[in-house]
Amino acid sequence: MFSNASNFVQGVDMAFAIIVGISLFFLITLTGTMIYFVVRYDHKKHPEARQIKDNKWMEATWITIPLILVLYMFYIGWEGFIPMRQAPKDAMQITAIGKMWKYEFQYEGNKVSDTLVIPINKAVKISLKSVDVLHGFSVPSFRIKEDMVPVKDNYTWFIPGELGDFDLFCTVYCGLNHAYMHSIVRVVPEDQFNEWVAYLPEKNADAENPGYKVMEKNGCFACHNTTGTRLVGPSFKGIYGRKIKVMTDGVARELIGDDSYVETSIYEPNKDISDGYPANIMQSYKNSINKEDMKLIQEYIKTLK
Amino acid sequence: MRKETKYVSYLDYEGQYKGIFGWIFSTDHKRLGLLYLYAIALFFFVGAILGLTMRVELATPGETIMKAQAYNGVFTVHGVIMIFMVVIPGLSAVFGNFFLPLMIGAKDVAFPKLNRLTWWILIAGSILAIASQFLREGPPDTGWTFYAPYSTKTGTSVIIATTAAFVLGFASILTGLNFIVTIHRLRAPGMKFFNMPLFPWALYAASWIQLLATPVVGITLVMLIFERLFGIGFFNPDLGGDPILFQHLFWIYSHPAVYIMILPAMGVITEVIPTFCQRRIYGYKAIAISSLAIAAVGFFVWGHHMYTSGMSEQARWFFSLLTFIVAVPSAIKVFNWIATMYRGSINLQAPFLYALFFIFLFIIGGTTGLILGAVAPNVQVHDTSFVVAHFHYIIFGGMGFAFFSGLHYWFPKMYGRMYNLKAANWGAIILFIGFNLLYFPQFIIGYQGMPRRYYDYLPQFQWAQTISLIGGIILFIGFFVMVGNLVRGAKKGAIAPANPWNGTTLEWTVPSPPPVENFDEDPIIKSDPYDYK
Amino acid sequence: MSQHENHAFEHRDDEAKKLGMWLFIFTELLLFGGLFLVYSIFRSQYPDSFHEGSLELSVTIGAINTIILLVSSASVAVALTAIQKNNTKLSMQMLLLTVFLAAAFLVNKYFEWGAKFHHGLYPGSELMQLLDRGHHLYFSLYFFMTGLHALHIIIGMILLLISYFKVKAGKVKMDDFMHLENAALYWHLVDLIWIFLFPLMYLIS
Amino acid sequence: MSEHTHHITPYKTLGIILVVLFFFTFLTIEITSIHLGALTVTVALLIAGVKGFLVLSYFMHLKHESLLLKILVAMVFVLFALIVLITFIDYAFR
Ligand code: HEA
Ligand code: HEA
Ligand code: HEC
Ligand code: CUA
Ligand SMILES: [Cu+2]
Repeated sequence: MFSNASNFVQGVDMAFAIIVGISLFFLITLTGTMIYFVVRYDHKKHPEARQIKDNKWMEATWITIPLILVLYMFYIGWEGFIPMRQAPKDAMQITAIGKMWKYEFQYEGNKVSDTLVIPINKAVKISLKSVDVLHGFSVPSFRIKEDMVPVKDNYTWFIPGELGDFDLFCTVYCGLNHAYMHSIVRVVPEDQFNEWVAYLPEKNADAENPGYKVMEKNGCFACHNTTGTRLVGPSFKGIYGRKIKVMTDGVARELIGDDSYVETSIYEPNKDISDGYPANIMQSYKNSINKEDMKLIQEYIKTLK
Repeated sequence: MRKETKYVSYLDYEGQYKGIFGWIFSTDHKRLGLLYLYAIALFFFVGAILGLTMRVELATPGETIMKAQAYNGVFTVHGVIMIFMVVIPGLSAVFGNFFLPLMIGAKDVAFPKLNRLTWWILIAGSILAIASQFLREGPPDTGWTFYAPYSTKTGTSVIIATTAAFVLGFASILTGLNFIVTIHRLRAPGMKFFNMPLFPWALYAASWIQLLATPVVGITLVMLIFERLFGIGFFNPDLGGDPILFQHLFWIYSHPAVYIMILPAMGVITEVIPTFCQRRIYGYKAIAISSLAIAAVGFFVWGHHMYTSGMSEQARWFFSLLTFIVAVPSAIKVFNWIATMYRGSINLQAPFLYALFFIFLFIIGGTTGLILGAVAPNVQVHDTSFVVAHFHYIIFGGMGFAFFSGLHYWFPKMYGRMYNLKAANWGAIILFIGFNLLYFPQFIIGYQGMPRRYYDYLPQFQWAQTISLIGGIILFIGFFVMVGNLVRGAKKGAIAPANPWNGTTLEWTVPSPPPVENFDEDPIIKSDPYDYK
Repeated sequence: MSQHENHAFEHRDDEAKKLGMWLFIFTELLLFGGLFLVYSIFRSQYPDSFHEGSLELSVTIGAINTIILLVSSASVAVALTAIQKNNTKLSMQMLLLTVFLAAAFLVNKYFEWGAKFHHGLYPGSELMQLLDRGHHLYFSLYFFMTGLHALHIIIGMILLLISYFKVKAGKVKMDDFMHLENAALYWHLVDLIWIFLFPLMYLIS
Repeated sequence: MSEHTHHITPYKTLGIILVVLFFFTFLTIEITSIHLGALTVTVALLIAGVKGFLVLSYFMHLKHESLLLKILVAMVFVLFALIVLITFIDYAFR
């Protein structure tokens, strides 16, 4: 009856079905009664209203019965939820990092991927982290959803039970491309998974550069890369010494890339807007990148010739 | 100035100021009620247009009429306008102002000048909110919930929008304060609390929420503003703050706030049903006390908006349990309303038709609230269009339809004229059909996982978005039928008698439209308010 | 102004005015309540930083300000009793004393804040950015809460001054003193909040 | 709606309360300077509570106000306490 995409489907769908059932029962009976009364006691047929006294027992009944029903509904709702917070100790560990507007999944051994590939029928525990704002981690087919909160770590876990690709959505509003923060959970047989992990590349070689780390932590690479191609924002490659066309207060001008340009771009991104890019996309990092980190970033970008 | 002894309606009365100034400088609760009505109808129109723009944008995947940034601004401003400028002041400021004094036999509210000031504050706040649309930074793009840390970082005009919400909150507090004092001090001689009609009861409960919950969100928004201005870090994790704490503070207000919206709506329904059934209300005390119970317990369920935020497990079950408890008093009201119809003498006019639609839509909205309140299903549907459907059903289908019901019910009293009854019924039916087409499909795709606040979506959700658009258009047509009929009625309608529906509460004992001073002499109350012989 | 003014209806209802003031005080309590909630959460998370942060504050200045506010609260209560006993002169003197004490409180606060600013410790300063999370939060809360409280002191002073001039003009008198009573209620609220702020900000161990 | 006559608080009462408030102020300073660990907050808040109670009852005349008003004031404090407690259900168990 229930799909087997994950071990939670049954608990959630069961609770959902029972509450919908009770609700429908009330919706139909109450609406039915209402319509019956309206037709039966129409003033043309029933010109004289009967003034009926309150009946204590009647009132007591319709306080008690809903009370029992809601307590029951609470219980099944809770019952279906408990296992979601009881991850087995031996579950496979993956860290999911949300950044404006993509996911990154870290497997053991510093390996990263942007799709979540997992072996079937094995418990997976996913630590949820965010580097900038709130994001969501939601896989509707698995009936799981938890928020990714910066600084505070959250987690979710599940056992996938069906092979295939499943949608992964960001459900917490996180700015411009919230709707495009989408990825795939790919459930594969175990041997295929092992093969896939083995070929998963390790993290970028620049990873040890302190400037890179700062930028990594702040999620810059969601919109910029270091290879010279355009993402959401311009690439970091070769900013220094280049002539750059910008819009300042609606006036086009040209400047040479240098430390102060990089600094304004990060602290006041809407001041000098690079030609061909919309304003208001990059947020100010004034509160999250201090002067020292700024130096490191500048040093690092300088190395990208 | 004319003689006092002669009947002068509040609409014709000429005081110190003439023309328009006689309205905007008036302290008469009835004139203020109408001023609120016009202001709020205008805001509602703006908000509704924004809502329809979203529907058009979502009609096809990818870009249809606007860019993502614009869409994000539109749903934020739509939410802010609808919540803070339409539904929170809506019923209590319009009908509360107009009818609370009339129903309890008073000549005005306790503080008429404060009442006038409140209207001005509302207007000031609304101007700020609308201005946030046009500033250079671009419209705020945080959603009406202003969740940190995004709201502390985005470059858009969040400060203006939050200031607007703060100012509007102030207006809401003052309205609540005024009503509580009015109810305590100005009831007509002999009217005990349990002789009061049930609309004032509902307003009383809602006023307490307005008074006690609003300051919390006020201070939260000020903290947010300071965070942006001075880098104080209460909520921004980069500065040591805690984004979850923001959510707690926000919902400590905003959950009780939903009862600010629905309690007066329930009050209106409780007036309309006995009148059109010509029967005393069934379970008067149960309805009165359930209003207070909803207000009281409603303060402690805020966490049900945060089940997936990483709250402790203990908090999750606690909030879930209380959420279910608070649903029971709502259920009691529904049962009592339907029991009131039993063996009545039912006259199916527009106000009653709207009330029936209200009950139907409210049951759907409320029971889907139960699904959201249960932890396991909530995990599936949280932040999806299921939630969007839930609250449109309960706010628009509930509070909105109750508003229309009240508008049609009291219209003859307010304007002294009648609208076309047939056209009013047709308006209601068109609205009802459009409404269900618009929002019901959203429940289904919500359960399938369509997230909310999504500018774009996967093709498998397309069918529902198309039906919704059609529903939206039908709804829009319905509105023009309804509003057109009312406007025509106010201008050219037949003169209405003092008591067209044969109601029993005090407002029907005075002429339509009511005289400036409401009552020539203080009414003396001896019996219960729904005393049909 | 009001259209009703010439009607008998606008009779005086002191109880209504008082109830209105109390309700307003409720909203103020919850306004600060929100801040106390934030405070209690952060204090429970960073007890050590809060302790160290509080050592930066001078208990002496805090204690003096507490005494000032207590005395001013008593003096405004005396002003009310005096007007009820038709002792207008005493009432006016006491009101002036209260306003003076309020000003003294602000002067004290000015020096306290001034010293912090001088050391580069103020919201948004470089120094603040360098503090660890607990300290940062402690000082943010300190400035925010005492700042909001100071704002209330100023509002209270204005209300008291208005009362003073009303007493002087004979508009507030023995059988009609609601304005003074409400201003006094507001002033006590300011005192009440400080009673909780003082131990929570200055005395953390 | 009969207007009950205002109770006039004697000067002497005000004086006594002021002295008691002084006393409690010094008491908090003294108590919090000795180390009681977690108890300190509790004690400091208790003393502040007593002081607040005195201000409310005497300076703000609550003692002589209607029962209704007393209940309302109590309700506000209880509401606030509950909000804090319930928020801590989240924070204490994380
Ligand atoms: C007028 C406004 C209003 C009202 C009255 C309600 C009423 C209720 N709401 Fe709703 N809600 C909103 C407005 C409102 N809500 C809004 C705006 C949001 C979204 C905010 C955002 O994120 O933007 C929201 C979101 C929301 C959520 C969070 C969803 C999420 O983001 O994950 C939840 C979860 O519990 C919830 C639950 C409830 C419940 C249980 C009720 C109950 O009070 C309903 C009680 C009514 C009934 C139960 C129906 C009548 C009863 C019967 C017919 C009898 C049968 C019933 C029984 C047997 C009990 N609501
Ligand atoms: C009162 C509350 C209210 C009302 C009435 C509406 C009405 C509508 N809303 Fe509402 N909506 C919200 C409150 C409301 N909304 C809130 C709080 C949000 C959340 C925002 C957020 O996520 O932050 C939201 C979000 C929201 C979304 C989700 C955005 C997303 O998550 O991506 C959508 C999507 O289509 C939508 C559409 C609509 C539409 C088409 C209407 C239509 O029903 C409008 C149709 C109405 C008309 C056509 C009426 C025309 C009016 C007149 C003619 C004047 C009337 C005159 C008198 C009364 C006298 N709204
Ligand atoms: C949300 C997407 C986004 C993120 C995240 C982001 N940026 Fe940007 N960035 C942009 C866009 C778009 C532009 C071009 C428009 C502009 O100048 O504002 C830009 C421009 C820049 C420029 C100017 C580049 C040039 O060639 O003109 C620099 C430097 C820069 N960003 C640095 C950073 C750093 C450092 C971070 C991380 C701390 C970061 N950005 C994070 C979107 C982003
Ligand atoms: Cu990430 Cu929404
Ligand atoms: Cu809620």
